[in-house]
Amino acid sequence: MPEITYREAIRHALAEELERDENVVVIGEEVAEYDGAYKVTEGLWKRFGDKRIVDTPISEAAFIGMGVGASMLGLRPVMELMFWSFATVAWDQIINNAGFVRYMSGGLINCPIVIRGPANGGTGVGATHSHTPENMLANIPGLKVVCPATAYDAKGLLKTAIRDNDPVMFLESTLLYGNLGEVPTEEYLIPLGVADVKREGTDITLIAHGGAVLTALKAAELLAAEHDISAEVVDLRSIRPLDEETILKSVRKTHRAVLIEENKPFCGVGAQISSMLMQKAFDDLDAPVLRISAIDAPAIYSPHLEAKQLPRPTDVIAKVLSIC
Amino acid sequence: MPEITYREAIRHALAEELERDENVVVIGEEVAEYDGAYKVTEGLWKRFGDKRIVDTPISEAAFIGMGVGASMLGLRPVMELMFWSFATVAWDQIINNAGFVRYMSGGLINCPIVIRGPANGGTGVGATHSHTPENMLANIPGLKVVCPATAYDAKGLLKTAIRDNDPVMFLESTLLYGNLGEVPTEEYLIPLGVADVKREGTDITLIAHGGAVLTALKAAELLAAEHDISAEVVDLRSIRPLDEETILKSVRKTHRAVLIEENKPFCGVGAQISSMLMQKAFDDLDAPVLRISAIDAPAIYSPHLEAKQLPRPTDVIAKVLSIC
Amino acid sequence: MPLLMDTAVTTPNFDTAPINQSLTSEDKLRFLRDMMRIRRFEQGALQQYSQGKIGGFLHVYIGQESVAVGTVSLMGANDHVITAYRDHGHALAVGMNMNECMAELLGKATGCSKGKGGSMHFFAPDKNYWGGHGIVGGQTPLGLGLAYGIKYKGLTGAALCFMGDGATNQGAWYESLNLASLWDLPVVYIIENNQYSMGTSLDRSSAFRSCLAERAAGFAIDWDTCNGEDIYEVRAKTQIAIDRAHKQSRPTVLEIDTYRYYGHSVADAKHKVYRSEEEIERYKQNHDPIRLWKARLISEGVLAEGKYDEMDAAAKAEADESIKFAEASPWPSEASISEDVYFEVDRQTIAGRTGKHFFND
Amino acid sequence: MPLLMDTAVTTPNFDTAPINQSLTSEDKLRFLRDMMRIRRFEQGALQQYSQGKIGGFLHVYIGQESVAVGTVSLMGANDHVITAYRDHGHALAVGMNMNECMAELLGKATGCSKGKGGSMHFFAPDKNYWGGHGIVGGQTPLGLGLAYGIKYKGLTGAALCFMGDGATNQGAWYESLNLASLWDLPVVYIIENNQYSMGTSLDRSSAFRSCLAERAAGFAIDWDTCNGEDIYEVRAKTQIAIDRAHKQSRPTVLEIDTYRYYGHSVADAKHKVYRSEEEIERYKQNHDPIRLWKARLISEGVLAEGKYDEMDAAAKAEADESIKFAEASPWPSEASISEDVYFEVDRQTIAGRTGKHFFND
Ligand SMILES: Cc1ncc(C[n+]2csc(CCOP(=O)(O)OP(=O)(O)O)c2C)c(N)n1
Ligand SMILES: Cc1ncc(C[n+]2csc(CCOP(=O)(O)OP(=O)(O)O)c2C)c(N)n1
Ligand SMILES: [Mg+2]
Ligand SMILES: [Mg+2]
Repeated sequence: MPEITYREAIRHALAEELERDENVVVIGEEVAEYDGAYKVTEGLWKRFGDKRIVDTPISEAAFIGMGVGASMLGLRPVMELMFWSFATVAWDQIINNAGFVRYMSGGLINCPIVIRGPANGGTGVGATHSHTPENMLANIPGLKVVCPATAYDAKGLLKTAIRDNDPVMFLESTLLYGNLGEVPTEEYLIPLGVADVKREGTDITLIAHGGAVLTALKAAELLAAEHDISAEVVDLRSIRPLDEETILKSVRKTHRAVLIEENKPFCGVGAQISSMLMQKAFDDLDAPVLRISAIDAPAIYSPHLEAKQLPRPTDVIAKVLSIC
Repeated sequence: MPEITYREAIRHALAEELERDENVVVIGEEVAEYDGAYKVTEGLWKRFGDKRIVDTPISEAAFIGMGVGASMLGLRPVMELMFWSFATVAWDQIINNAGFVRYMSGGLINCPIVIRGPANGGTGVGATHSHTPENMLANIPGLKVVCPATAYDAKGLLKTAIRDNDPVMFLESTLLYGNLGEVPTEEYLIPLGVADVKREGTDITLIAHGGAVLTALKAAELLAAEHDISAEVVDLRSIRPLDEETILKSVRKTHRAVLIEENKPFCGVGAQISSMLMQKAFDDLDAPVLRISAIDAPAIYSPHLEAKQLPRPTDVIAKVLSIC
Repeated sequence: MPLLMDTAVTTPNFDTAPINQSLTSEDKLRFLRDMMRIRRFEQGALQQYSQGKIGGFLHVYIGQESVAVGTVSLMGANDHVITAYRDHGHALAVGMNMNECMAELLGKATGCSKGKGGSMHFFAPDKNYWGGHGIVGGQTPLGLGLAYGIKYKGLTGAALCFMGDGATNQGAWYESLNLASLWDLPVVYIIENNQYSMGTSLDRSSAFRSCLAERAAGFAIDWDTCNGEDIYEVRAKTQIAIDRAHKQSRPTVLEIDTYRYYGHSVADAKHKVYRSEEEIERYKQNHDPIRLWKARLISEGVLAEGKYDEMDAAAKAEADESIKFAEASPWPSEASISEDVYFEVDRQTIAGRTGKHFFND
Repeated sequence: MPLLMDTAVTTPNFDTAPINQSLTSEDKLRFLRDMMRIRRFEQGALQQYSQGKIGGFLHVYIGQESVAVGTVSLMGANDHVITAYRDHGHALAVGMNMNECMAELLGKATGCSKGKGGSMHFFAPDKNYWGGHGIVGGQTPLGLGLAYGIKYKGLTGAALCFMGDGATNQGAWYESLNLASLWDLPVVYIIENNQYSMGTSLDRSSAFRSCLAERAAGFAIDWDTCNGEDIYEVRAKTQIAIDRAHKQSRPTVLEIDTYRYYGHSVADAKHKVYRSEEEIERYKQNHDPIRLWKARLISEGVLAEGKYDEMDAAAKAEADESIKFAEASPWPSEASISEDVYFEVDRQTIAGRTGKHFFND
């Protein structure tokens, strides 16, 4: 299989779906003529033209809401937020309109929109630009939330998200854009709601999503090499719908779990999974499920400290050793 | 002690702090001439006049941001959101400006603002008007979040919130506004970050905040009367800062806990507390900590169903019985 | 600002506008009937509300009927409507029936939104009616999206997006205006200026030069004002906007002066405090759109003696019937709380059956 | 839109404006020095960035110096400034020193924001400078709040709130304009129109009539446009706005045409694709504010031969010094990540010691 970057994988997904369905339209700031602030959409405007790849002014509330309205009429807009952090100015449109219009209309209206863009810290852009809102978005019944960690997943999940008839919030990571991964040339789709065991193990389950999956994998490697601990790594991939079965299956095997996220801790995704394990795997657990989140402060700028605010393999190892 | 309503308690807190500190100013839609959409501010405009009690247009992003800016200069604005649901259009100002300006300025600026208003379902106003954002707000380091359940607490906490030098999100409930409670005539303050054991018990701990506290109390009564189960009810009062000690003390005594919230379940406040108990009280627990949240769908309108979407005493009892 | 409805200036004769000249007597009577139906429906709703059968808010449109009826009368197959929470008038004007509307108010399974939306959330996509939205101004980007969709599909149509005077102070609308103008989108923003946003009069909520609509000029968007009491004028001026949308794919902001007789919602106890009884009475006496249209049709010889009362009785009977229908209708089931959240789950597609979608257990 | 900087129309002689007539030679030389210091500081920053010493974004102000220096030169004790992320120019203009600014860029503990804010988040409340804000348009309600605070306290002052041309498409600004006008708040919104928002030229981002500032007219706010290359004009027109704020407590929107020579941020690789080399060169040659001011001061006999190079050397030395200072400064401690989140916690007040504030364990 050829290796391509996470960025290219997303681009290929977009191109294939643009090709496949004329109702798919890519809309966002700098996505067309500029080729995307992070070059995700590079070349698409040249290939698909003004109608399908659309540059917007800096008006997230209006253009996200516009996408929602257009989706009600049958378009399948794929909206790029230059940063998911900018969802804060479009929050009402995302939550109340994309999230609730189907429900409030008793199912008369649906909203096949995808909103995508990077949602991560660690790039020196400070607190306002480093939001990881997957926990907040997944709190909203009506929204779906996806956080791919690899090129393969990003492509397969995005294609599915675009074909899905519900609003899908697709959270990428600028820190992953350059990562290479094997991606088949044949078309494939990955269903939402299916976690992926990225590494098998027997002693403990590390559960993560997005960029934290790589941290977990790295930690698992070191745990094996240095501590003779066999860690299984479960990549949630999709936060809502959530694959509880895969999580439970793994934890029932290993009897121990550590949750790793780049979310802030209070009511982060890890809290939800921990509470689920409490409820559904109480008797299977040989130790408390522990959590690692970003250090609980707004994202710091200082290049020296920023990476330390996010979960590191050493943090994971320390937690694991405390219960293994 | 005289009995006054929760609404009056808030009003008295406002009046006393307006009297006490000329930098306190009450700003919001219909708070002045109309006396408040829910009559919380009734009479304040007549008493304190145009400068201190200010009606705004329907521009939440601008007026909340304005309050933040004014607070940076030393004012102590108490902003009313007619519904906390409308925070969705001011999300950026709340999260990024109120929440992060102190941090991003390395502590040079502080932001002594209070944002208050009702945040609850159950009043027939549908999905867009029934948000309970305490979990999302408390996710943000930099914000404080308070959810009083009684008149006494509402008054004491609001006075403290106004004097606090950090941004405090104060979430009330329209369903509680009319409830009577004993409130001393002498001045008192209740610190943020101190939970209140609203009922003592020995068999199980019910943990709740806001309106759900009353559900928990009702359930505790029925559990005692009908099932001979002695439930302790812990009212969090303040979500951030959080009084983990009181929670832990209770659970270490009862060895069982059920969490009750009007939040939606995914990453709700209950998830956070459950994950904390998992970590800190694992060996003290005789049964899994269970959660009850609102039924996981956008808030339904139908008067016949709406109350069923929120946690009811019977739901609490069923959960309790499943682990007692 | 002197409202158009209150100026002494003689209204130009909008009855001579081509769009009005082509009206048949039946058309004109239909407008009357539609306005009367809205009024009778809402009177019925008010009564149900006072009996405690309707929850939450009830934002009554009475006094503004000519706006919905006049504008909607111009809609063609590819024209779409969206509005705020004061949405009963538009709903009936686009052809929704009273039964589904009343049942929605009562929260019944037979309601247009299956009892999930309530008063603020009526929808009928089959009639190009996209609701019914509760967050002030929140529908303005959606209206833009409808226009975007129309244009994207290569259709000749317009999106009529209604909003209140108070809603003009929500920022998302200005973002929408810029996009509409920049991209030549066929959207018509219709400000129903009833002079109050809840208890706040226009002059306490909004700074402007001649009117709210003039704010559109800054975005190079055409705008106009309109006396909403006169259906002829409403139709004439709205048609100009629709033509502009259809022929030039350009947006318009049209501010229509109107008045609501009831409080902001039924819960608005102070609506005779923030405005005077006399003011309300003056509007009812001199500017009531039904009264004026009735007089007009009588003077035109279109409305025969006795016909009005007959129509009124029919409208009232229809409203009464809708109450009976709604009352007799079943409640939505408890299970339905969890339906209509996700399309894929409702259809039980593979996607809908994969992974956990709901998190109560 | 023909930019003022590009019109053939002869600029009126703003040097005769009273506010400029009262300038001493020292004042004029200070403006030159301040502009040169901004440029040299940022050139130093660019070099640090290219060496990988600065993280994230670096939005360079070079080309726009006359705007910050001209406007800020008018500030009195109760006038305040707030801006967006392109904030180095304003920071130095209000009197922040290069050391704390460079240290902030390098993320050092000695930075103005202790290394927590970075390039986009410089602050100096003691100099009435309120940042430095990263969310486009997000500072516009804060600027309104500063004006509100000034007025509330009964002071005579103005809040100068800077924003980009692209920021005019954020809704919160329009809400702010309405409030400013409705409540007579002394805020001056200064649009630094450098013709691009990232890679999007003005005509692809914004619909307007004559200019962006004209959008303010719809809110009954006075507005003006200004050729930013000329400090005299910047000062003259800004003074009118400040006077309006001080004397009438009324807002103004002032659009100042200017130009940035570098990309949107240093990461902007395509800034010679979305605009031509020639365009950039033309601005550098014909509209550079430092070059023009230098020429002006020479022709006025204020700037002596050789003095310019001396000033330039001093500015460069100061910038070099600041790099040394920043490099020699310590990193913030790991513990400091959790400081400056809550006032009460930092001060260890009773409130700060009650309950759990942080949730990693
Ligand atoms: C964002 C937001 N803020 C506040 C409200 C509460 N609210 C509902 S209607 C209304 C007044 C709106 O007035 P206007 O736009 O003039 O419409 P009208 O009610 O007169 O039809 C207010 C303040 C809301 N629904 N949404
Ligand atoms: C709400 C929001 N959307 C998008 C961005 C990303 N962004 C940062 S600056 C910028 C361009 C702003 O242009 P302009 O306002 O003209 O200011 P200039 O950079 O020219 O000084 C964009 C799109 C952001 N920071 N905030
Ligand atoms: Mg109105
Ligand atoms: Mg610009």
